[in-house]
Amino acid sequence: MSSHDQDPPQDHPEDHARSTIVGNGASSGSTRRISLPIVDEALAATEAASGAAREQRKYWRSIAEKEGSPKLAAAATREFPPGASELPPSDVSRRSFMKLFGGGAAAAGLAACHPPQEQAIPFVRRPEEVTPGNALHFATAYGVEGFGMGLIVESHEGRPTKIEGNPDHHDSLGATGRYEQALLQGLYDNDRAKQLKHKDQPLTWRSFLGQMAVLSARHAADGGAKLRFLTEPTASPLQLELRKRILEKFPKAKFTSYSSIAGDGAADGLKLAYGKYVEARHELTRASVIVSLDADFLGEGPESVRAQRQFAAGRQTGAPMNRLYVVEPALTVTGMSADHRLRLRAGDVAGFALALATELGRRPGFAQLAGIAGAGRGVTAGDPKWIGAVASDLIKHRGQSLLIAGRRQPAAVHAVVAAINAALDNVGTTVTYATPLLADPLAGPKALVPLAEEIASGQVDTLVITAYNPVYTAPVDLKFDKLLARVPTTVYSAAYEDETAAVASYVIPAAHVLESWGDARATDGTVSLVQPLIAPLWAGYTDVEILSAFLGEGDLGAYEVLRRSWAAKQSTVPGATAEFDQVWEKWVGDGVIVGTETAPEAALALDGAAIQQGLGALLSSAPKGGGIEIAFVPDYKVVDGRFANSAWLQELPDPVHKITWDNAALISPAMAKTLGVEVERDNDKFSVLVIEYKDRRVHAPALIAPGHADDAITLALGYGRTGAESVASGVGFNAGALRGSDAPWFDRGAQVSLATGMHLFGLTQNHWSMENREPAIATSLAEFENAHSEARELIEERRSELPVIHEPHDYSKEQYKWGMTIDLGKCTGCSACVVACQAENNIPTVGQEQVVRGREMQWIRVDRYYSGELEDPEVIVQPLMCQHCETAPCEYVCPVNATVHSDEGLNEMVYNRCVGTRYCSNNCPYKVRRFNFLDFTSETPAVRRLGMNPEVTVRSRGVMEKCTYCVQRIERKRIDVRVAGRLIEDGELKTACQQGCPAGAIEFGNLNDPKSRVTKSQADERRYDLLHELGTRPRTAYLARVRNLNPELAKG
Amino acid sequence: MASTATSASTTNDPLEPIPLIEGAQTDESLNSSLLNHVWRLPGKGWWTLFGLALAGLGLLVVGITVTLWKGIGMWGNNIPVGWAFGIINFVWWIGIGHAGTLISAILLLLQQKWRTSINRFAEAMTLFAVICALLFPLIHTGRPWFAAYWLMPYPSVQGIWPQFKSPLVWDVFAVSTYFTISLLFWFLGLIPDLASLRDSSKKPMQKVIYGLFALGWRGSGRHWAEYKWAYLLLAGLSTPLVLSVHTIVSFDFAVSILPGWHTTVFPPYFVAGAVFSGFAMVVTWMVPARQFLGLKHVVTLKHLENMNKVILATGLMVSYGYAMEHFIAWYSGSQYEFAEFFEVRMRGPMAPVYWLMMFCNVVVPNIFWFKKARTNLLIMWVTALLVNVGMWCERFNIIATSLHRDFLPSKWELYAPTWVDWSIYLGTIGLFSTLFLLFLKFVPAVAVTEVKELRHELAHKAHGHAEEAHG
Amino acid sequence: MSHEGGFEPRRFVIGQFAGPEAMLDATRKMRERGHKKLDTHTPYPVHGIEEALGLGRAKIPTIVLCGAITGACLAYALIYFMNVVDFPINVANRPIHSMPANIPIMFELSVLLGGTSSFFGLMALMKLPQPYHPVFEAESFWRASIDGFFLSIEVPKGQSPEAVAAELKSLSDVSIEIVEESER
Amino acid sequence: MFWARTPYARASQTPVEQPLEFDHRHHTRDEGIDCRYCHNTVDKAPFASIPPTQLCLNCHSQVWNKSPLLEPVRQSFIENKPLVWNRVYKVPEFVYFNHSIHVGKGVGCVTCHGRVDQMAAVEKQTPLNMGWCLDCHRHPEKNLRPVSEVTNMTWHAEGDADETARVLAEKNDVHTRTSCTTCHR
Repeated sequence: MSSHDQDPPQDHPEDHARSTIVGNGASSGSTRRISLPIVDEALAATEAASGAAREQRKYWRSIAEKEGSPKLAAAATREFPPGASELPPSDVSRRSFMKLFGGGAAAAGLAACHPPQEQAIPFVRRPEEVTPGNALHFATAYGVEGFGMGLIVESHEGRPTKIEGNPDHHDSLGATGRYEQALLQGLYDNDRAKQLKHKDQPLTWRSFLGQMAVLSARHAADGGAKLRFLTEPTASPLQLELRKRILEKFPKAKFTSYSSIAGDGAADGLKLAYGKYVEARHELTRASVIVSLDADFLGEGPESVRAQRQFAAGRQTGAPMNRLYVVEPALTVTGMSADHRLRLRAGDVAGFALALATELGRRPGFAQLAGIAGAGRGVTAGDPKWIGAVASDLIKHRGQSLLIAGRRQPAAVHAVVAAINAALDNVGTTVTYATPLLADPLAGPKALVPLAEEIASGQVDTLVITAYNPVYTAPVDLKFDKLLARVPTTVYSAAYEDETAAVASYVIPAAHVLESWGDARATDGTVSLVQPLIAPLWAGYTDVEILSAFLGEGDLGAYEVLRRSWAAKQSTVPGATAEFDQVWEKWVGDGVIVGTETAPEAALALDGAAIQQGLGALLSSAPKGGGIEIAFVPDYKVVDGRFANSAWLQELPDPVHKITWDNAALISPAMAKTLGVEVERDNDKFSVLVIEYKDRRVHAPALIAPGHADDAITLALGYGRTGAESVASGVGFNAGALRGSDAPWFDRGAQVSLATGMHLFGLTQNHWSMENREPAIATSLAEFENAHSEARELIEERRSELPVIHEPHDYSKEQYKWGMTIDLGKCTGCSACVVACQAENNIPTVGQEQVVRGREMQWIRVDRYYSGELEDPEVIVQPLMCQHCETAPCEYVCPVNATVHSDEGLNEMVYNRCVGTRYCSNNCPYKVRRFNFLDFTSETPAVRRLGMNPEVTVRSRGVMEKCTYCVQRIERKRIDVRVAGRLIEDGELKTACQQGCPAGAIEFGNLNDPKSRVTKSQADERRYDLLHELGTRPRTAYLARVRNLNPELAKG
Repeated sequence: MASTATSASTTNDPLEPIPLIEGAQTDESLNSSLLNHVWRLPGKGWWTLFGLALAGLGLLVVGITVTLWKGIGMWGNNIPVGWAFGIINFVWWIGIGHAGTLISAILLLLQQKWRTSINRFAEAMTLFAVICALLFPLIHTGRPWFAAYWLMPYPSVQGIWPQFKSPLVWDVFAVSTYFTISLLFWFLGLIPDLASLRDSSKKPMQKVIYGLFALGWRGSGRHWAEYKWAYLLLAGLSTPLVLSVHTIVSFDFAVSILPGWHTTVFPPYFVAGAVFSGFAMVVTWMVPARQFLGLKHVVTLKHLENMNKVILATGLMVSYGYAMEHFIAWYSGSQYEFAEFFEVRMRGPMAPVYWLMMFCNVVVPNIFWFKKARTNLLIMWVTALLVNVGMWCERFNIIATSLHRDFLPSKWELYAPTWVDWSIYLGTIGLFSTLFLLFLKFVPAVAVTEVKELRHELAHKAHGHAEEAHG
Repeated sequence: MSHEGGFEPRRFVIGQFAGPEAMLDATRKMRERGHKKLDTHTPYPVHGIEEALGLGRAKIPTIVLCGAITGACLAYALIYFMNVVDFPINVANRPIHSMPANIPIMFELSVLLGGTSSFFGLMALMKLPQPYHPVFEAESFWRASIDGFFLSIEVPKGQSPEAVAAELKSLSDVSIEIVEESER
Repeated sequence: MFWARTPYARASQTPVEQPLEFDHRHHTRDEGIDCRYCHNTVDKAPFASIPPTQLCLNCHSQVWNKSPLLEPVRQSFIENKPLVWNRVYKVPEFVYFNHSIHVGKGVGCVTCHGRVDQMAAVEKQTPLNMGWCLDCHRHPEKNLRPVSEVTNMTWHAEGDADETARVLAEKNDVHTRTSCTTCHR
């Protein structure tokens, strides 16, 4: 026994976390990035790890030993990727690396009572900015739909470990969405395309450039008549510049922007309204009445993060609150935040828009709308009372109201909405229009049609694809895989060996954004420079490098190309007068180039007449007829499939329906009844549907979605992948198989029938109702303002002092008393916090089977409750993590002191002391503790380990874990300020969830500081404690959600 | 020279309607008949049973290996249901164990003559049940290799100690004490019998082995004088011990704040339940055993009937416990308590277990109001079996059902045991049977010495009566 | 029977009786006749043996009592030292020193020490385990654990066993054996 | 529990062979080089850092630049291959020790590392087990010194040791921290 006293090495939880790192600071060329040969080893290790793992006694041997195994070392040397240093694969532990001077330790061999001799490996040349153990932060940018969101990336010894938003960035304001948080997984992904190939033969970059040179020479002959480029929609100045230069060189060549989730309705609609293409920009801060027509502006899109912050700003009682009306078929993040929600099929939204226009048209001063509405030829939908109420509310807030139409909606709707916004004098205040920043205003599925036709008619010899995976995302009727086969040369920039890579002739491993140089624009035009945090793990190349290959500059490298182009553009940037090198350093450092934003168009005249005549045509072409409607949505987690290989996102419960590792056919309860959908296993298991539409059919498991429009099915894109992505493949079904280019977003006439068999979902929450327990309090403003209302009394009751047996511990003498507040009024349930927490705290993913068993590990659970009738429920979301109770029920039942209280009142969880009785979890009334039922960590590929947070222990099998209020951040900050000899100031210490939260719904800080934000927010009149009656005295408090109901529509 | 004491047929004793010892027995006849099953080579029956038991034991080994190898995740447990089969079986076995101590100790203190023929049997059962129970707290933890000693208060270099406010630490002390004391008690009672085994064994090898265990016992009067005291005191200590052990086990639940756990009635009601299931287990084993081991003349219907009476009594106590739980759940006015008992248990996904429990523990035992049932081997055996099932369901209800739906509906999950859960459960039954069969093979299943003593007393009494009769 | 060395074999006179009553009777008488080192050997405790052998009060109860008290105190001391003196930790805002939480363990430890002391105390008093004892030399002694009732008298030095045997014989009709401790 | 307390089990008090004959005695005592010249992140980072090869050559490109003893160093620099040292001090993976705060609050190098200036080959001087850490975390005063003296191997409090300790604790604003998360996260 005695030998165990000192925790024999093989039993350290962390052993599973070990990843190999050796710094030898060979700074590569002109850049600041540090290429760590160790990284290559990690990669090498990963290759072999799978093999080596088998022979390991996984349940107690460590990955470090795994990587130390000679077999592996051999493998490593063999598998060495190009450009790796000659450093012999020495195996090093992540943490000890830190411990010793940017060196590392190799746990040699087996558990002896005598500790093994370990190595310490220092740098040869340590880059001056690197202080081993202290993180560095670099600015960069990334975006899904052509715009870039400013990011700040935390890096430990050259390895990006955490992503935050850039506070100076227009679209981020310091927060991030789900995808940005998950970028790390995309970077350290062992499935990434690693080898440049031509027809499956490995190829060097140099010879690729050679062949491209030959190719472009041939194309130059006929001005590139048969040269085509298929790119992502982009606003990147550099990309646009390259485009311009390529078109100068190949005048007849064509560029097509394409993203399967881009909607063309807005562009066309606004063109109709204003006679030219413009981009709408929304300012929610100024909007006191917002009407969303099938627009999920809080849940998705480049503006969503900022939109949430601005929307949340208007949800504070005691100040004028904004009011949100949402018209949509299926519940969305926006829909959940609505004060009033009207469920309509996507196809009926047009009818609603016209009905609203008509209604407004009847009111004095809105005659111009009457005309437009008239063109609607009586197409109408929606409850007149509702519409009437909305109309009057809009008029009441003329000039500070806002209508937003969704990406899915056709031009007609956007045109009408533009007209209404104009009529309401919203243009210039809540909505502005600017000349498009995107290269092509039209980039939706329809944009692919002309290209397809050209290919079909053999007019394309070379197709360069930098767009994401068109073979998978393209509308099925185009049969894009067959088409590509017809093109003699296809060059594909592949993040993964996906469906498109399978048919492309040249497959070029794409550099990850964190490995790339480039630039991007925010939605207001502000430019951010994209800088790499790490040398490409596997030789990866950026779009810039591929495009410049056609300008004969492929060997220049993205860095050089970018720098040159900005050196040239320096003069265009106001205020950037200094020496270019300084300016450049500043731009790169800040992450934004101030002064590059573009002004909205002044003096735009709405052309009502044009709309009137355009409308008729548009509506006649709009989908009609009966039958069931199928509508497609970009998935909240994998978007169009590009994030499908991120286990974090796959396992993230869908913000609305709490699905993990799946997509579903969402249908209304009524429709489920008529179809005879069966539900088993306590709401986990649903019947499978056969959906037939035109000549296409898919099997899709049904999921009953309260608040869904009847006779309509909503299908999320991005699943049912067949590429060589180990995480993504086999998850869900491919809704795209129903999607045609004629109606890419929704259409009627689908046939739905029950298939045999049931489908088991990995739902993290299968109870919809609060069972009259009201853990999440929602009330109306009217109710709230009446001090004697039921809701108000409930809140009072839940914040009252409770009788105590013995005096509560006195924390007032401590320097800090940590506490948190979560504002349910602001929280939209977008779930960015969950991923942020997962990234910060090295939380493992467990896979669908384990989620079904109820063993998901995310520390934050965003609970979603329905109330009212199922057909049209009110929704409330409630993020729930450890409440850090002062009289924590979990603590007194732990037999080994593994969870106890800190002097500052944190509920501490000591992993290395935990023996895993799970008693604490049983006794936790909030059920926020998570248990490592199996070994969820040691199988993590070594390359993935590079991205783990060195400040947080990786938990081993059989250990309990839970939210710690990011204690690692507290302790590091404490040390820093104490060395500096001061106190932690309010706001300089943020938890991961707080920092990531777009809405700013989470406050964290020192309750002993009367001026701190958290103290103030806990004094808010909406504040209450969860399960307060149990006397747990939680440190986390909630602010009740107050709905700003329209009196005309308020029920009862 | 055999003892010439008069035959001890006690049928004419008005106080003993059914004899405690049947037929005319002498010390020697008792000796030979009661030790006979030790000397006799095991028959087909024993071997088949033993084979089955070993198979069960195999399951246990497999189950435990898998658990240690892959982790506790191989069980059905999840969050919220952190405890399930592991603790259910732990409580179930401990409960079963209690009857043994009760019979041997409490009945001894109460000077119940009918105890003598079954106490050895019952004590053995206690011992083996506790062994089975002891397995679970250890293997159900996430890191048994630490749990094995971190719960012990020893001066580690980490300078940290167990947390003595946790009922789990109390458990460690309670259960280990219980095991130690039961073992000593059992062995102390065995010593004289081991001596007689030593002395009546034919083969030298057996002589040596039994001789070693007999510790050189020579029935010395001076020894008997102290021995009787020691035995009585151990009994005296075991009695509160057995009560405390299940009380403490019940604290595991009562001390928590979970609806369905946080209940003050638990200690007495757990003890009653323990005796209830324990006696049922004794009957389950005794009925076949007396058949096969030829113990009919010492384990008579009277013994069985008495046990059935205890089952009836404790059954009623348990029913009262249920009643109180439900009453308080309603009376407390706590919506969580109310929901737990009247919605989750009665109508939730696990309701069948609840109703099975109610049937087995509340309805079934009442059959023992009828003497016919109390004295009919088949009926009592089936009843006993049902009670065992029912008590297992009770633990399932308390533990798994309470956990799977507690305060916040958002984290309500189903629970379903896996094959590992089952194999470990059946495995412990295998372990229990193995030990039991070995016990039946190598150790006198009945306390020979005490039966002789009893015979002597009865004979005396009979003698006395006879004299009176002759005037 | 010559014995080299200092080994002085103990000699016993062992009488086997038909039943416990006779044995008790003889024992009483022999003691009255001044025989000191008497002992009886019976398959089960015979009522009245203490009185017959003139034994005092049993010592076990005292031992057990001490054991039990030690247990309780030890438990309390342990817990107090570990959770209050050596490493006091704020556990769920409960008082560092809370008596009620100690009671279960105090009880268990007192039972444990009480129980063990009764067993091992007994062993000590009986001087067991002791595989060999001269009385085992007796031909029929094996019956002692089955159905034989014996009285053994250790013959003091200088006295002749035969005399003692005769004396015993004179009391009641018994089969008598004289055994001598064998040198081993 | 007794075994774990033996020096052997803790691998302490046994000089650790190094690939390169680096003698702390020579560098610190004879040359009088301050610890922080080589271990130069000790006061601003969790890790004191083993000097990069480059740093050795700051001097050894001038002095002893032909010495065969230093061949490995030059090799390392030329081939860009790190020198591989044998570790002497290591706390378990789940312990987050931070040099900067300890140095910053006036805990001397010698307190944990012993008289390195007297060691030919460095050896582990202290048990580095939790009990040992706790001793100091409960009563830090007795191990304090003026921050200016942290690298001083021979510093001793003048006059009343307890008084100096108290004053230093006051001056350096030293807290006793025994909350688990101080070291375990």
